[in-house]
Order: sequence, then C-alpha cells, then structure tokens
Amino acid sequence: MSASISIKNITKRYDSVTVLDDINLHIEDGEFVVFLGPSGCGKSTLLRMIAGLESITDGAIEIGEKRIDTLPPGQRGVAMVFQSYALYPHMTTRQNMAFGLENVKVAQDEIDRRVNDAAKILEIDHLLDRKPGRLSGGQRQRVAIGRAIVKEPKAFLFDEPLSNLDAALRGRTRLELAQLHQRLGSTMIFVTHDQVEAMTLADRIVIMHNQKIEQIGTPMEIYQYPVSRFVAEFVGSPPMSMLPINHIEKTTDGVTVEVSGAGTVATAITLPPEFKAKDAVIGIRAEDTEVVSEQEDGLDLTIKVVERLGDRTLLYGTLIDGTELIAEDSGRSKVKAGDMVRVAISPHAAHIFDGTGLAHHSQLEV
Amino acid sequence: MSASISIKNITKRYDSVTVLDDINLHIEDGEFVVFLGPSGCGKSTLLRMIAGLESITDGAIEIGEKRIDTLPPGQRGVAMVFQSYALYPHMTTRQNMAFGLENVKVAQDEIDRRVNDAAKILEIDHLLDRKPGRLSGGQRQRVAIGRAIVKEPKAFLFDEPLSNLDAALRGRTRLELAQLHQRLGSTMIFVTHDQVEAMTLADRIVIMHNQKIEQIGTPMEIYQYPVSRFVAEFVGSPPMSMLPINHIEKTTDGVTVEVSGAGTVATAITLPPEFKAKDAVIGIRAEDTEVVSEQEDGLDLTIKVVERLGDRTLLYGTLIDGTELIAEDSGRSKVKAGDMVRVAISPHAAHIFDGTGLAHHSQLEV
Amino acid sequence: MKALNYSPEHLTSNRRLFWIAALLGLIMMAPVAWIIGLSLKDNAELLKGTEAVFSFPYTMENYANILKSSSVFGWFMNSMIVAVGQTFGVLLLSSLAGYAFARLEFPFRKTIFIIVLFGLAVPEQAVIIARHQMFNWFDLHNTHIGLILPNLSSAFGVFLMTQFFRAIPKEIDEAAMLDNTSTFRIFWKVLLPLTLPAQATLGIFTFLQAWNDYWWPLISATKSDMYTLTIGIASSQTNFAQSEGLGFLGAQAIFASLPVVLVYIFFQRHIVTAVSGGAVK
Amino acid sequence: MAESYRRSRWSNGLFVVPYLSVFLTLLVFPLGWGIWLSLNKVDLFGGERFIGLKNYARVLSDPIFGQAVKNTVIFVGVSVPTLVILGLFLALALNKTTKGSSFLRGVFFASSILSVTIVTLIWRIVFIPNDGLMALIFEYFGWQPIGFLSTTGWSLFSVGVATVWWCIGLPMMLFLAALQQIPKDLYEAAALDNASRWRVLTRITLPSIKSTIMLVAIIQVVMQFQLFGQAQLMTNGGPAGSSRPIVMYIYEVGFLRWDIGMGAAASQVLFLIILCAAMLQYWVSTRKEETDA
Amino acid sequence: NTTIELQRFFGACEAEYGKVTDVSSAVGECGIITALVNKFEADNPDIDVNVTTVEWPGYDQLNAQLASRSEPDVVSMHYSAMSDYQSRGLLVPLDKLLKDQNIKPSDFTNAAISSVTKEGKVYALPFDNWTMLFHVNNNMMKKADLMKSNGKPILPSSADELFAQGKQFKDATGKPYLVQVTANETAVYARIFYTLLMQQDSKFFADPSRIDLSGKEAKAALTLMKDIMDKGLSTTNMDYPAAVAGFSNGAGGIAVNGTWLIGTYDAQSKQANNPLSDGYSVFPIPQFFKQKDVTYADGHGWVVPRGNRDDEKMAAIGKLFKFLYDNDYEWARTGHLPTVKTVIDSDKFKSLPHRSDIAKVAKTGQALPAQVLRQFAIQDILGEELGSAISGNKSMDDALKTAQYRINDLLENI
Ligand SMILES: Nc1ncnc2c1ncn2[C@@H]1O[C@H](COP(=O)(O)OP(=O)(O)OP(=O)(O)O)[C@@H](O)[C@H]1O
Ligand SMILES: Nc1ncnc2c1ncn2[C@@H]1O[C@H](COP(=O)(O)OP(=O)(O)OP(=O)(O)O)[C@@H](O)[C@H]1O
Ligand SMILES: [Mg+2]
Ligand SMILES: [Mg+2]
Repeated sequence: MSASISIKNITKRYDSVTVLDDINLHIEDGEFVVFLGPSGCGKSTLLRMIAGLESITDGAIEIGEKRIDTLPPGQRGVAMVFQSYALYPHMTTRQNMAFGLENVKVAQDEIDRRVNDAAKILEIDHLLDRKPGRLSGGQRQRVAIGRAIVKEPKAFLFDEPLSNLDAALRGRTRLELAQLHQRLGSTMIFVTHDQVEAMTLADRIVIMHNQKIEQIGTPMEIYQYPVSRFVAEFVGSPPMSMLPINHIEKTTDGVTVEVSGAGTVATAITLPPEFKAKDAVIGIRAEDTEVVSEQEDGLDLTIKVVERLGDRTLLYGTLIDGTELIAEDSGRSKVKAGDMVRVAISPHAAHIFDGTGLAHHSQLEV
Repeated sequence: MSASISIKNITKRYDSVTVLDDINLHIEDGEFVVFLGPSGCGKSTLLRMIAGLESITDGAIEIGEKRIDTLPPGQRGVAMVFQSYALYPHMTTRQNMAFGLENVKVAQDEIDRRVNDAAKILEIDHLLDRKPGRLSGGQRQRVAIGRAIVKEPKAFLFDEPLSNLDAALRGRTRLELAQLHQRLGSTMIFVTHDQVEAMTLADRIVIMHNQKIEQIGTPMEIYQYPVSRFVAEFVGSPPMSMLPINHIEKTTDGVTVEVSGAGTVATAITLPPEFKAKDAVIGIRAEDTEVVSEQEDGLDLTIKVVERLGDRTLLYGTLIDGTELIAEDSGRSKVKAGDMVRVAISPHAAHIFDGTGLAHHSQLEV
Repeated sequence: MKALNYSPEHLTSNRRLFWIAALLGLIMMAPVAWIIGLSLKDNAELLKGTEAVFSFPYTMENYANILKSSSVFGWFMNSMIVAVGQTFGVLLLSSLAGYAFARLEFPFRKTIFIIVLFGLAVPEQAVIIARHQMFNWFDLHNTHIGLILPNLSSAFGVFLMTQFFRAIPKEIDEAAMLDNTSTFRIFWKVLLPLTLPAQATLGIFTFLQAWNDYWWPLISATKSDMYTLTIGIASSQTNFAQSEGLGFLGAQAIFASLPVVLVYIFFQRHIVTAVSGGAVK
Repeated sequence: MAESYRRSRWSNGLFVVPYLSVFLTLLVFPLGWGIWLSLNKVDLFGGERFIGLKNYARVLSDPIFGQAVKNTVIFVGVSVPTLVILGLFLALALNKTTKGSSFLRGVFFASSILSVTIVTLIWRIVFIPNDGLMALIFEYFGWQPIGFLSTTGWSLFSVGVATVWWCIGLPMMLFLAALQQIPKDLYEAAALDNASRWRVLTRITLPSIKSTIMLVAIIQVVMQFQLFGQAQLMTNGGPAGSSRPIVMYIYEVGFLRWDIGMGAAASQVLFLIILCAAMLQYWVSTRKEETDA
Repeated sequence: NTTIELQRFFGACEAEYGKVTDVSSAVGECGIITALVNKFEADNPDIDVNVTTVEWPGYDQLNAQLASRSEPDVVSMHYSAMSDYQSRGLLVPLDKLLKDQNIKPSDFTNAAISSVTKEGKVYALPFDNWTMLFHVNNNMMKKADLMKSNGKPILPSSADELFAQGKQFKDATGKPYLVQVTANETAVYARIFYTLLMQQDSKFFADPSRIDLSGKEAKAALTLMKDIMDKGLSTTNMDYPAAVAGFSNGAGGIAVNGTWLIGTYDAQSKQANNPLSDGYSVFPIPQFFKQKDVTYADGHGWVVPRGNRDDEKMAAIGKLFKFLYDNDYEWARTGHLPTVKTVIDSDKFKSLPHRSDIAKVAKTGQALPAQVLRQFAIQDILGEELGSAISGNKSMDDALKTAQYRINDLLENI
C-alpha cells in the first residue's frame, strides 16, 4: 500500500510572505524521511500541504505517480499523526481508530479486524475501551499512530509527534517508531526540529532553512559532510565548535590553517581556488578532541562548565584568546569547572567553512 | 545569602494515601541538588513542602538552622521557578521581577539596582519593558529565574523548569543554569524526571522512588555505583542492559557468572555470603561493550534497531536466547538493522543485582 | 505549474448555512427596521395606514418631541447612575466572592457555594415584597442606592467569576505567595487584572439588565425625579397610550435603546473574546 | 504540626462577606420572609394571620394556576429547545472571521439588549391585525389573516416568537465561544478521516460542546420559567388564559387581588419547579457522563 | 410655601404644555390637566404643586408608596378602585375639606357623587364620568342606508334590530357593523356585560361580597354578546390600538369604546379625505333590554391618601379641589362627562360637539355598588371568562359558572 511521493516546484505564500520557495523533493516508496530545521522554517507547512490541510500557491504533489494536490485530504491516501495527537476526546480508543473507516463505509468485521491488528502491533489492545482522557501521553501517541495504521495509507505523515513527551518516553517512543517502520515498510515523513530524533529515525534527512531545502542526505552524510556552516552547527549535540581562521597555507595533503588561540592546525582538506578566506572558520566536533597530559601537544582550554553525561563528559571552555571550544572526555573524567586542561584535536576530522558558509571536508575519511 | 536546608522525618499523606514516608535529607549551603525520580514519586510534593505551598503531615524543615515549616511561603526566604514559569501576564518583565520586592517595601532604588543586575546576568536587559506574551519560551524562563534572583533568596527551588522547552533550547538553558549556579553560589534544588538534566546539573542527586529516597550521591556515584537495580535502570541513556544469571562461581578476583545466551563472564565483583542468587541479573552499560571482529571473543548480537547519534551509534539487539542487549559502536559504524555482530563486554564494568534488586559493584574501579 | 489548489477552508465553513443565517438575520432585523420606519413618520399619517412607512416624507419630529420633555435627561442620568453603579457593584462583589470560592480555603466553602448556586433559581417575585418592606425600614426608596442594591444579590455573577478564576493557572498565585504577597494583594494586583475580559462580559450583561430593569424601579422609584428612563417613558404615555401614535412610540423605543446599543457596539469585541476566554490562557 | 499556607482559614472567608451579606439580606432573608408570608393570610398592607398551608392548598387546587403551569411548561418545553437549536445553528453558521458573519453576529445579539417593553412593543406592532407587519405580509400574499395575539394557541406561539427573537443572542454567543475552543486539529484529523460534514457535526462538534449545550439549556430553563413581561404586554395572558404564565398568575394574585400570601405561596411553588427542572437536567447530564466514562 | 405632591396618570406632555396657563387653549387629557395645574399654581403663588406622572393605572406604584408610607397628597383614582383603599382605611374622608370650600355633595350629578360616597362619607372629588359609547361612522351608515333624515344614524333599540341592521350594514359595505376591542384587553367585555345586566335590572351584586351570575339575565346578556360575534357583526382580533385606528380607517360602522375618544374622532371628522370626514356622531349604548335605561359607568376622582398633613396643607388641597371643581367644564372638553350639575346643564357644555347626544348618560350612568371590592380584578376575571365563551372555547354556562366561582373565591378570601 505504500507509494513514492514527488514534490514538484512547490511554493507557498501567505499574502506577501513567502514561506516555501520552489521546493523539489522525491521520496522513495517505503523510505523514512525526516524534515529537520529550525522553528518556523516551513516544515509543518510542507507536510500539511502534502496532507491537503493547507493550500498550495504553486507547484504539484504526486503520490505514486498520481497528482493529488487537487483532492480533498481524505482522498489522498495519507494518514497524519499530529503533534497534539488530535484524538477525538469523547470517543474510546476503538472508536477513534474506527472513525475513519466508518466514514468510508468499510464493513464492520473488516473494521474490527484492522483495529484489533493495529492494537496488537501497538500493544494497546487492553486500552481499546478507554477514552483519551484516561490514557498516558505515550499511550495517546500510540492510539494516534493506530488511527493512522488502520487506514492502510500510502504514506504516513508525522508532525513532531514526540515533542509533547518527556525525555524518557521520547527515547522509548522513538525506538518504537523505528521498529514500526521496519515492520510496515511504509513511506513515512516525519517533521522535527530535534536533531537527535532526525538522526536516529531517518533513512534520509531533509534539512530546511530560509524557505529552501538546504541539504538532503542520509544521517551520516549530513553529520559528516554538512554542505554548509548552518547544517554543521544545527546538526550534532553538542554543536560543532567554530574557531576563526587567521591564515591559510597550502600543503601537499591539504591545507594548514592558523587559528587564533590555537596555533596552526594541519588538515587533510584541499580548498578550491575560489575559496573566500575572509571570515572563514574551522569546525571541530567535541568527539574529535581528546584531553591529553600536560606534556603532549595541544591547546590549553580553561573549563567553564562540565557536563557529565555518564558515558562521557563534555567540557565547555575557552581558549586563551577567548574563543569557545567544546571538548569531550571519558565518562570517568575528573575535570572540574575552573581547571585548565590540554586538548588535542584530530586534524583529519576538521571542517573548513568559507565566509559564505560553504563547507569543505577532508578527502581522506570515508 | 544562601543557607543549608535540613529535611527531618518529613511525611506527607493525602487522606490515607502516603505520598512521602519519613524523608531525611541535608543539603549543604551552596549545593546544587537534583531530585530525580519517575513521575508521581513525590518530587514536586517535597519541593512544594519546602516552599510552603503544601502542608506537612509530619516532620520539620529547617533552612540555615531555623525551622521554617511554620512560616507562610513568602517568609521562608526561598524562591521558586515553576514548570509553567507562572509569570504575571499583565506585568512587564521589570514589574514581574520587582513585584516581590515591592511587597516587602524594599526601597525603589534598591529594587532598580537588583532588577538591573539580575537582568544583566541573565541577558534580558533589553526585554525589561515587554510583557510575557511577547517573549519566547527561553526568554520567559529567564525572566522567571530573574524573578527568583532579585529576591536574593536563601535557596532556589526549580520544579522541572525545562520541561516546556524544546530539545535544543533545553540543552542551552541547562548550560546557563549551571553557570548561574557557579556565579551565584546559592543553594539550589532542582526537580526533574529527566536523568540527563540531573546528571549534568547536580552536585548531588537524590533519587526518589516509592515514597522514599532510594539513593543520594554525586552524579558519578549514582551512575557508577547505583545502589539498586531501580537506580541502575533509571539512570543512564540508553538504560543498562540486564542479563539473567544462571549460575555463579566464586574466583579469587571476584565471581564468574554464567549468563544465558552469553556464556560465562568473569567479573571483579565479590559477593557477600547472604547474596540471593534467585532472579539475580548482571547489568552492562552500552559504553562498556565493544563491537569486535568475528575472530575475537564475544557474544553474537542480532541487531534490531540502529540509532545513529552522530558521535556514536547505539545497537539494539537480541542475544541468541532472546535476551535484549544494547551495545555501542563508534559514530562511523556501518552496522545495519538485521546484521549479526560480535560484541565484547568489559567484565570489570559489570554490575550484579540480586533478586531483591540490591547492587554489587566491582571493587577495582574508581 | 499552476496548482489547481484544493482549499482546506471547507472543513469548517459552509456557505449554505451562512446564507440561511443571513436570511434569518433579515427576519431578525425586519421588526427593528419597521419600528425605525414608524418612528420617522408623522403620527397622523400613520393613523391612515402603516403602509405610509414605505414612502416619503420622513420626519424627526417624534424624536424632537421626546427631547422636549425636560425630565428625559434627568431620567437618563438616573438610569446611567443606576446601571453604572450596579455594574461596578456586581463586578466587585462577584470578583471578590469568585476569587474566594475558586482559590481560597475557608470553613463551609463548598456548602456556601452550593447555597449561592441555589440562588440562581429564585424568581424575583418570591422576594420582591419583602425587599420592598425592608427598604422601607432603611428609607431607601427613591434613592439611587435603593435602585442599585437589589440586583447586587444576583448569583449569576458569582457563578461566572468563580469559573473564570478557576481557569487561571494556580501557579500564578503560588508564585505570588512566594513573592510575599498578601491574600488581598494577590487578588487585587495579580489575579484581578487577568480577569479583565471576564469583567467586560459580566459588566455588559449587568449593565443591560440594569438599564432594562422594570419592576423594581417601578415600585421603588415613585418620585418622578427618581424615575429611570424605562419607567419615565412608560409614565409619560397617556392611559391607553397607544392612541398617542405609533410613530411616537417607535421613537421612544429607539431612544431608550440607543445608549445600550452604543455600549454594545463599543464593547462588542470584548464580549466575543471574553466569552471564549481568549486572554486568560 | 506544620500547616500549609493554603490552609482553610476564617479570614479567607472575608472575601465572600460583602457578597454574602448582600445575598443574605437581599435574597435569602426576603425569600424566608416570602415563605413566612405564604403561610399567612395577608394583603398588601399587612394584617397577617397565620393559616398554615392553606395558601398552598388554594394555589394548588386553583384550575387557573394549573392552566398557568401547563402554559409555562409548554412554553419552556418549546422555547428552550428552539433557543438551543437555533442558537447552535447560528453559531455554526457564523463561526467565521469574515466581516459578513461578524455583522450577522451583531444583528442576532443586538435584540438581547432591548428591554422587554420595547421588545413587546415591536412585536405587537408586528402582530396587530390590519396595520401590523404580518398583516401587511398576509395581505400581500392574499392569505387569510390570523389573530396572532387573540387566538388560542397562536397567542402563546406569538409570545414565544418574541421571546426567541429577544433571547437568541446569549445562547449563540455561548455556543460560539465553545466552538472556538474546539482544537482546529480535530477537524483536520476528521478531514483526513474522510468524514462527511454531517459526521463531523454529529461525531466531533456536538460531542465537543456537550457541556456548553447543557449550560445553555439550564440557563434558559431558569430564565424562561420566569416568563412574564412578554405575555403581560402582548396578550395579557389571553385569550381565555391560554397564554398566562405562572409569574403572571403570581402578579395577578399578589398585586391585583392584593392577596400577598397566596401570591407568595405561588412564588415558592415556582421556585421549587425551577429548582427541580434545573437539577433534573443537571442530574441527567452528569449521570450520562458517568456511565460512559 | 406649601407643596402639594400630586400623582396622576393621563400621561406627560411637559414639552407642549409645560408653560401653558391658558386652559382653554389646551386639548386632550394630558394637555388640559397640565394646563389646569399650571393655572392653579399661577393663581396661588403660595402653593406649589409637584406633579408625578405614573404609568396607567398606577396602582402598583401607589400600593408601593402606601406600603412604604411615602404617599403623595393627591392621587387620581378610578371610582371602581376606591373601595379597595377606603375599606383598608387608606383614604382620608373629604367631607370637611369640601365643606370648607363650599362644595356640597348635591352640587354633583348623582352618578358621580354616589360613586365616591362610602359609608356615608365622601372619599374623592369626583372629576368625571365615563361610559362606553357607540361611536358612529355616518358615512358608512349612509352607504348602508341607515341614516335618518335629520342626519342622525338609525341605531337599534332591541337585539333583533341590532342583528337586522348589522346584517344590512354588512351586506352594503362588506365591513362588520361593530368595531370592538377583543384582543389583549378584555375589560370591554366586562363593561358591556355589566351594562346589559343592568339594563335587565339584574341585582347581580345584591350582596356586595358575592356575585350572582346564575340567573337568566346573565345568560341573556352573554348570549347577545356571543351572537354579535357569531353572526359576524363585529371585527375580530383587534387589540385596543388596532380598534381605535381601525374605526378611523373605516374598518366598521360603530366603534364600541369610551368617552375619551370623542375629541380624537371629532377632530378627524373635521379633516378632509378620511373615512370619518364630516361623518362622525356618538351615542350612548342603546337600550337592548326593556327593563331599565341604564349604562355602566366609571369615572376619575381625586383622593387624598392617609398620612400626616397639617391644616395648612389640607387647606391648600382644598383650594386645589375647589379650583378643579370650578374648572370641571374644561375637563369635560376631553370627552368625559362633567360631574358638576351646573356644568352639565350649561349651554356651554351642551354646545360642545355631540355632547347633547350623550348628556343623558350622566343620569343613566351607574356604577357597581360602592362596597364591591377589587373591581379591577373582578373585571379581569369576568372579561377573561366572557371572552372564552364568546370565542367558543367554553360553553356559556360553563363560563358563567367559572366566572362566578372565581370571583366569589376572590371576594371570600379578602
Ligand atoms: N497563516 C499564516 N500567515 C502568515 N504566516 C504564516 C501563517 N502560518 C504560518 N506562517 C509562517 O510560516 C512559517 C512556517 O511555519 P511552519 O509552521 O511551517 O514552521 P515549522 O517549520 O513547522 O516550525 P515549528 O518547528 O516551530 O513547528 C512561519 O514563519 C510562520 O510564521
Ligand atoms: N491532592 C492530592 N490528593 C491525593 N494524591 C495526590 C494529591 N496531589 C498529589 N498526589 C499524589 O502524590 C504523588 C506525588 O505527586 P508529585 O506531584 O509530587 O509527583 P512528581 O514526582 O512531581 O511527579 P511528576 O514528575 O509527574 O511531576 C502522586 O502519586 C500524586 O498522585
Ligand atoms: Mg511545525
Ligand atoms: Mg512534579
């Protein structure tokens, strides 16, 4: 029942404000795609346009080769799970799930079968006669998904369905969603502005920014080869540290850059001739740093805050010239706020961004 | 202005339901203590009892050696930041912050000084004339904290102040709170059920469970030496994997256990004679596992779900007998769902829990 | 590629319903238009037949005649004083009581609240005689106070304000408690400002009721300089007043309604937002 | 031991004292007095003589009172559902932000602000034979004229029309407010669920505003049981008492016949009827809630 | 200065007559009484008259004032309402006050003075008498060939004639013979019914504390009233204003209505181009039964409610009453019948339009026995029940029986 989705030259304007500008995207049958971007970048709008809840200013949407943007929402064959779940509060779980099928006059025994199957998959069969008011957040969420499943849609659309849950539940539910996708093999689109969610769920991530699609790629592509400084800073937690570059020198392996407060760093990055050196920065992820002993080479970092995550420890500090840098240490780190530590950075993992934000990566790694 | 807090034999009952049962706790002057526990365990209740918003069934509370549970909330010298912020919607930021001081007739220039100072610390000086309706979530949060700061309280109480924020903002605000604590050096109590928050913020964590305090300790103590299976499973993300123990054998270094689906594991744990072997389990954190090549020793894990967090990758899988285990691999892991990988576990980092949930740790590590 | 555009608007709106409502609206307005028409006609002309409404000439004479009566402005002022006084009184009492019922604990709170709710069902006839007698004792007849007081006992306002106060998050007053705020100051400085939309709603309803009140002013204000507009206009009709002429009557109806219409137009926005509880969230 | 700051205190009761004193002196005390009067033989100028429940016996055995109760019950039974359904219909039709619908909302609410004298004046001028608006319309279409105010059956109907016209604003406003509180995404979910308009109305909208429907119905029942002005001024209860409501009976007995005791007794009976009707309604609605919770 | 608080109905017309002291220039009830009071104040600078106008009939307000002991000094009151107040000791006897002003009971017409005398004392200054009349549209009567050669309409002198002429009228004009108030207000039914009973010399209030409607007279009166309706002789469904306007517009031949409309209709008859132009006349209700020439009458008087008043104030009130007595003619211009014999016999009065045609009402007019209480309430009950019978909702016997039962129940429980 699943199908591919094509978004062709979609534009959305409210009066004079352009919210989405000429978006093109093809989603494969059975793919799990996540729209990721900062708040207000138009993710929900795009999703709701696919669902038919928002009109389209320009462009077309096709599901399984068939143009659907002229159809009413109910006839597009998509199911949506809302951020607030939008369960019908006065109906039981069973009624909530059956409602859509009753509307199109599916036979009663078929409805029962589908509802029971979905309830079993989601482990909510014991909740079928409760109303939403008496369900916990996680259970509501599952009912909302169940309501989508029973319709056997061509595609599932999720609009930040996890943002109402607390951290623990969010982690669990994320896992369940991933398993669900494996089991059903349906096309799914998931909207979020939480990059951890995006990274853990997506086959491909669509990064949206400034009314445009900034990058499309697998989670690893996006994490390791961000196309721009925006993507690099937006994806990854803690965010990538950015150190201003004073001077660049070409070597055979790549370039060696002089970073204020950190001396020279040899990288494996080759820069094209048109590279704009002004305002260029070098980006380093916390996991590409290492706390080393005083004797070894490295940068001196004055620690401001220590975040102990159990399995690892994040050190937020400043270099001698005041530039901020986040370093990582092991979970059993003894570093305290106020300490000065020596940090080595792995030059091959660094990224360079030019003045316009365009990214350049090391050619060595894979 | 900060002071220590002593909670002595506090009990709280609603009619016949006991919510807190004979709680004892001493918080040092200037300490940052986090109450952590599952939803409904009584964290908010305890905090609100300190603030004076909830009556005490039995026991006493002292702040700086002075008994305060008989005073009205305003006179206890504590400030509280609510989950929903509870800003006065009709007052500007400045009025919100000044209101409490005006109530006790602080001189106007003193009020101005304190409000301006606090606003500067929190970087909200440009927002002083806005009303809450025109502030973003993070800004509201800071105003709520500012309202607490200007009162120069003996202690700050926070009731899940971050749970209304989205993931990104939550991370940033967590950092700010930690810095604020360093700057002010005040006694702070922070309630949460999010263990990441607890780990990153606390000097000491108070784990609550079943109307009782389950464990008090620094984040590292709690992470590394959980006193019980409950704490071990509650703290840490992903949660510790628990493998059932079939048989235990004493060795000179500690005990060697036979785990179903995993063979024998030699640990550095010595067990007391009264140890109850029935239903005992061995606990292993994901970071204490390693994906090794087929040739090496280890357990065969069939991967169900792969969570890529960028800097590392979590592998959720099952052992041959169906036991679930979570393993960790590097951020650049190539493992896919459905793969079978060999996982080595570090025996010294393992924990053993007996049938009643009591924990036993390796004596070697520090 | 131009989007053919399916508009999701139709989810909630229905054109046909709207046009039926518009038609009903015409029917609603017809009687008022009829009265306005009559009020603009010469009475003698109307005597020959009311079809005259549909043709020229029109005249303002009926209105001029009302204004010529020197007492009208005094009555108008009385109505204003009574309506405004009653509105403020009801708002104050209801807010105080609503706050206490919604937020404070005191002995017998629930019982008292239920008793007050029973008050909603008491018909005016069941109390009016005793009230009249009581006002004798205190010499309150023919005073503004005497006209204002009785409706202050209406339980509706208390009921409404209690609901509104309940809708305000509890944390707000807890925060205020921690700010060392006295109970009264919490009410006055913190919560009351948050109920402004509710005050607007209750205020408008109370004002309308006071303005249109009939029986109590009739038997309490027995001196003509204490008449309210409603009573005054009724009294100035001759016996079998109707023979005075439909136009004049129509003009009186329009004239007496004018201030409330203005109040309504002025506060209309607030009614809608207030009733929907817009601002208190 | 220690007390919570939110504890129950007498001093908190001070906030209800102002209202409560007005409530007690101007409502409860007169009500008690009214009950006392109802046990006495007394006219407008005093001369009380205790006669026990005789006034009640007279009221309850008076066929005119019986007729008034019947009229009132019929009136309430027809006008309240009409107000609720019509109010609901208008709210549904006008629940939009367009200029046109906000104008119409104003139109439908505007009549609520008129006083009863003016409302009845308007409707008498509409209903009177020969020169009335209805008469002109009937004449125009060549229909047989109807004595709206002077024919048994029609008279109560005409009072009802005026009442609905007068009172429709408040239910509409309350329903509009309730409709605006329904989360928009419920409708979006329903659209994705392929629900027809009718199913959206019956399965989403109506269940969501159930409590408001109840509230409006109770308010209207309490108000319409106290029908007086419209009947007094439009039909004077006629013809043959066929449009005389309970309150008008009370007025006639108390003020025209000066029989205050009997009037008071009738008032208490009315009070009881209203109370029972409101509580019955409340009970029915909450009971249903419980059983399907 | 002495201030007299005067409370009256008759409406307010400050705008038009607030300053007028020339009584002869005023028209209408409101205009004339306003001008009269103005004139009195002008004549007596030491006396202020403070007028409160109440909505007709104003007894709710008066009751409230009496109950709260804030009574005015002088109040307008119907004769039919007086016994209620007098019997409860709420009115001050005026014998001495009138005597001091040299006004003798015998100066008034019999119909007037008997209505205000209770238990041998006079309780009001009688101001006017009014009855129901036949207001006739001569123009339509002419069409129906019901005019005498002397320019007066032919009116029935028996029930049979009534039906015959009514039919003749209807056949000729297509309009009903009578224009009656049958909707909303039922008082007219009661007044006609009283008249018809009195014409049969029925002693239905032989005992003022109970009514007797069981006799054949009551049945006969009601039968006549119902036949008028059943035979289509009357307009239907008209309320008071509709009936008043209806007659003006030629809705029927004869309006059955009160004295107070004479002025209005006469004025219309003097204008051109309306159905009444040059064709209006008015007569007492014909004698349908042979026994007695009589018609039910009521009237307005001025009473003084109980209360503490010093001699000076009583004297001032006396002066006011004397003034009103002296100006009874002016009041009679409204259409009401004067109560002062000399006025009713005067040429000045007789030369007022139509007055000679109805002057005999002053003699034939008769009120209910003065001791009958709650006449307003009785009139309502009676009107309602008669209305039921006439409209066919009840049988006549049933209606009369119910009326009698309800009225007696009311009277028993006073
Ligand atoms: N009705 C509207 N009129 C004008 N602008 C609108 C309207 N609805 C949405 N927008 C704008 O469109 C932009 C995109 O909104 P959208 O809800 O799609 O953002 P989002 O990416 O889903 O953000 P979030 O993560 O906060 O949900 C926003 O800047 C918003 O302000
Ligand atoms: N008024 C009350 N009556 C009875 N039980 C109550 C009352 N208030 C709270 N409780 C119970 O007390 C327990 C503790 O509540 P509390 O709010 O302190 O939990 P919490 O630890 O803050 O949970 P959460 O993380 O969900 O905020 C809960 O089980 C709750 O059901
Ligand atoms: Mg969104
Ligand atoms: Mg809590």
